[in-house]
Amino acid sequence: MKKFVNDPKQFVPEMLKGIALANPDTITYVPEYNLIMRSDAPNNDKVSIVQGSGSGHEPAHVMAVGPGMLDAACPGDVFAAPPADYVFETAKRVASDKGVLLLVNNYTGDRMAFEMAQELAEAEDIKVATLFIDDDVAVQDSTWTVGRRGVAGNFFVIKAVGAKAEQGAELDEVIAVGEKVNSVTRTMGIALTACTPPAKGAPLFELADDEMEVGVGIHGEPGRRRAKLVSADEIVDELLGAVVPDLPYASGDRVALMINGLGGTPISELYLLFGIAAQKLADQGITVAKSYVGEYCTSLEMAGASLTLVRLDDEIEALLDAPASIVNRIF
Amino acid sequence: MKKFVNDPKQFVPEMLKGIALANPDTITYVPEYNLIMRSDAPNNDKVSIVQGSGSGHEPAHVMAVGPGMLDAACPGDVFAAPPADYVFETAKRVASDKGVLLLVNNYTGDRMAFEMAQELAEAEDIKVATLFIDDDVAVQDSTWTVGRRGVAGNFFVIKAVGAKAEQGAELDEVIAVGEKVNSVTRTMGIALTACTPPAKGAPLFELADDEMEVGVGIHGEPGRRRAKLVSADEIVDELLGAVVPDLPYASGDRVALMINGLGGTPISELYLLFGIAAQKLADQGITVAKSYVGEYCTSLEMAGASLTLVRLDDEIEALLDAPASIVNRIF
Amino acid sequence: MSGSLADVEFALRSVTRTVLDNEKYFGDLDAVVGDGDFGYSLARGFEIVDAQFDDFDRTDPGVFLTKVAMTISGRIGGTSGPIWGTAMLRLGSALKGSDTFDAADVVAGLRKAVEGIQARGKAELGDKTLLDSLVPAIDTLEQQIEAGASPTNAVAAMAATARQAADDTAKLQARRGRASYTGERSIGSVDAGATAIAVILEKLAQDYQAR
Amino acid sequence: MSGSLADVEFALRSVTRTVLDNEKYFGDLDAVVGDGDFGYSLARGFEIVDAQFDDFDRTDPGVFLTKVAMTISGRIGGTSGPIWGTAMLRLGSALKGSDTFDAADVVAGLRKAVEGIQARGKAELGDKTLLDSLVPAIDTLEQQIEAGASPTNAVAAMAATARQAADDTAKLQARRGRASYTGERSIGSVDAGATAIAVILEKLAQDYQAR
Ligand SMILES: Nc1ncnc2c1ncn2[C@@H]1O[C@H](COP(=O)(O)OP(=O)(O)O)[C@@H](O)[C@H]1O
Ligand SMILES: Nc1ncnc2c1ncn2[C@@H]1O[C@H](COP(=O)(O)OP(=O)(O)O)[C@@H](O)[C@H]1O
Ligand SMILES: [Mg+2]
Ligand SMILES: [Mg+2]
Ligand SMILES: [Mg+2]
Ligand SMILES: [Mg+2]
Repeated sequence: MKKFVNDPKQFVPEMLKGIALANPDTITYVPEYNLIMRSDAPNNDKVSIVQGSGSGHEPAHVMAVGPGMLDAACPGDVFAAPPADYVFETAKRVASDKGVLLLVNNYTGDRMAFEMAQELAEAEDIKVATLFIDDDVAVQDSTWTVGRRGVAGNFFVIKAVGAKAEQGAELDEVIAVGEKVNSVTRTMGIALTACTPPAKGAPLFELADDEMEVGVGIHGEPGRRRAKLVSADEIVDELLGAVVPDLPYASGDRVALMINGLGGTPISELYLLFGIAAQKLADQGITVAKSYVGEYCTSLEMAGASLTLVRLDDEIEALLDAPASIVNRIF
Repeated sequence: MKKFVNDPKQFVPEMLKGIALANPDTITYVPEYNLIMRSDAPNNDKVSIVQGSGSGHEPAHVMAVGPGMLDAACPGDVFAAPPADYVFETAKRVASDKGVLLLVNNYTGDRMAFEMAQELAEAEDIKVATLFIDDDVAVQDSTWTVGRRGVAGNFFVIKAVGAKAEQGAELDEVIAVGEKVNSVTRTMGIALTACTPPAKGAPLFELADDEMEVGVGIHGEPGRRRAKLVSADEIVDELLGAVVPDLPYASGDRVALMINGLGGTPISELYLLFGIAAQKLADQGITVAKSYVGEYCTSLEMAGASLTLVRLDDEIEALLDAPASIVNRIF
Repeated sequence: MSGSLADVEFALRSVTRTVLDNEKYFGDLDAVVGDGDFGYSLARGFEIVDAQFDDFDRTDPGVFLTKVAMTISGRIGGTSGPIWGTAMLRLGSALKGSDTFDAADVVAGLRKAVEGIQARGKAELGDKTLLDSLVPAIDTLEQQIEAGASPTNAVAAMAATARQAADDTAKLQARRGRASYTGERSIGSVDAGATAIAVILEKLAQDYQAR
Repeated sequence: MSGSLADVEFALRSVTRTVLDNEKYFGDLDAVVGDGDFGYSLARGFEIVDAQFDDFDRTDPGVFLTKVAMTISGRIGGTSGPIWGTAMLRLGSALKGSDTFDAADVVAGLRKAVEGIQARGKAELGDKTLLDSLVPAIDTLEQQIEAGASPTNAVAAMAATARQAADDTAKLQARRGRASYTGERSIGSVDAGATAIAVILEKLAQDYQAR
């Protein structure tokens, strides 16, 4: 296992400690609950925004804490939803008069933990609501599953509800904006290599040297199909071919385009993919008005990328443009 | 080769096109010279800052273009210094009345290209100076080599000279600040895997499953020694053990600490390393006053990290704090 | 035949040990079409049960189980925390209020546990979850008890049913949990949760035998 | 014996072909202790020389070489662009101003090229660079010419010297270029640039033979 790690069981806590030490003035870390929160939260004039999920998707979601984004995040272990207690405690600590919005990527474990936490919070008269994010078009037959998965598109939901909350909006307004963004956001990913959870110490699946996994999940779940590795042009065709017709996005639309790295792919390749995708969208009459290239929601050190489109309107665009800053910063 | 790529020879141009399409309002791309520049450069009230180097280190340096940072960058092919002509053309296009500062990581090919370019530029009466960056402590015997290499520490030199230039300082003042920052900056890196240049299609070296390369270069150059992979704690000891005594950094110092990913290591592991290093520095009485965690100067998809320290004084700290924004952004 | 706190402690020690001993195996089972964390998640929770074993409130067998259940849902993440926590909570609630219980109480408690799992996870029989070995195993337990079998024999029969049922999950397509995203590709490998139930019951049967 | 533009064209075609045919081999040599881009860098430059071969200014052999040199330093990056570009520029300058040249002019031009390489790269003989095969090869050329050898034989002898000298670089520790960072680990493998000179001269000798 080629990782920087001490005891794999301490992987998440040691990462969280690093986040706290890198942001001593703005971030509070509560080890008992894997809790990272804005030191100035809660603000009673503002809905508090919380997201928890499994770890291993960094910068999502612990590093998305900051003004205009999340008030707190409480990750579980690698690829495991947080225990309900963590979520409840987090909601309690950032509970504001305006309420708490829990953002949940749509997976069985996460749904259950957040539902339990919501019940516990309501029992203590905390005003709380839950919003599910499910942007992954790779899951085709959702009759039998828990439905589509939440993946990189959650960044846009966080950004929009975070901005709306900063404006002092009420809980139901914040929820409405989040649901709207989720409803116009679609993602599809592709893996070139598997990933290795530290506690497992071995890759979750094997891909031959000339293979890729199309529609991969961010927990190493197999995707729609395994295929021969093809050129970047063809890969972009495959991703756009799944994402564009799904909403559908159509000629005349203004969109945000995100090329998200899955953890092991260098940013040079992500910009290369972005250039190809932006060009192909322009050829279809779709205008890329906002661009996002980098790592937003990863799967440990998996080599791969996902492509997300968000159909913009003036409201969404203004929310995406609003100032924000997070733990994960350049300067 | 597990990469998103079309024709490997077009890897760099296609990446640059992606950068241009993602930043249409602020960036100008000149394909003939692999040139990425601020669309509003040159500004005659400001020294222009240029860096060129081999590609494959992204976000360095093409993605470090923007206000308060570089005015332009002209990369060569992957791991190859740009041809002198590219550098000359770039200097010409951003030439301002206050002059042009060429930043060069200290490698044979880069030195030669920039020296030739400086001669060409001076022949056309462009006011130009060159500053070498050489922060890599891994190179121990520099009597016989071209000297120490420039690696992730170049971020701090760019940031400082970029801020100084924005203040309207003269060329010699900007150079003085750059030299000062370089003189108090030290880096050491460690690789867990090799990297594969797209045009080569195979890894530059092989590391066994339980091996690491200590003091690795960012072009796959072997480091000080190959060793058994050890725990994150021990790795941080190794890196600090090389970096701290070199300047030396001493109890009472205020420093900037950077944990830089080499391309294939997820940010979770980088924060884990940061937490350990910050703690160990505190134990030595060294205060981490500014923190940087993420990818700043990579080696394609190499799994690995480098640790950089900068000894701060009020001037350097203010320059690092000055506003800046670059191509490679989150929002 | 009637049971007491000592019986619950005996059973829980056995289960705890099995979960801790099989961390890697359970994880590997989950990695085939899931995300490989099942063994790890369970072990992190039962590790704490193990460490705090002597400290749980022992007012009666039901209270004891309830406290253990709260530790489990407080510490185990993923799908398994809510599922296993809820199951043990329901079983504990069913046994609460008396120092002893009989075999029929256990069957009724386990039925409540199954209801709890279904309330939380919305899974039906045949969706390829731990229910597919747990429910037939409870059926067998009930039949054995009605037929007057000894606890030792009843648990052995229960384990045999669970094993068979767990193996049979290989034929099913996953419709719940992380594995369901793989659609038809989930066919051909057994469900991790269902197999864990079989392994746990087999060890429990052995331990009863040796008691 | 005297040379003309046709001779320079002939030699340059041979060199160009060799560089393009050996892109991978040269890169692999550089990957041992360098960064593996040597073959790629050279090939990207000579590819353009090849494509524009008929378009270079042919005022005289020296002008022709000068123009080729500018293309090379304009397109080849890394260490090799400045090194090879400067070398060809100096050789071109030495031959400029006359339609013909003799063997002594070539030797003098190559000495100037070596000076240019040293001015740019600050390498000494023994630093494990292409100088370590180029300089002895030029010495041999000079001796052969003084001894009255035919051009074909002189180039063949030159190639043999370059090969021997290139192989001998395996014993040296790199002190310039990317390979120098590896210190003692560079001992045991030949220098990429020095070997490229040998390969180029061997092919040139063959081509002369077949001319
Ligand atoms: N909705 C559900 N109801 C009951 N059990 C379930 C459900 N979904 C999954 N499981 C069980 O949980 C096991 C996986 O647990 P775990 O690995 O902790 O979950 P996750 O999918 O969150 O990683 C599966 O093998 C299955 O037996
Ligand atoms: N300072 C120098 N002077 C002359 N030749 C050099 C020098 N440094 C390196 N070389 C030659 O260049 C070759 C490597 O070229 P190349 O791969 O283009 O350089 P880089 O190290 O920039 O990747 C070496 O094998 C060596 O022969
Ligand atoms: Mg999981
Ligand atoms: Mg190179
Ligand atoms: Mg799992
Ligand atoms: Mg090289």
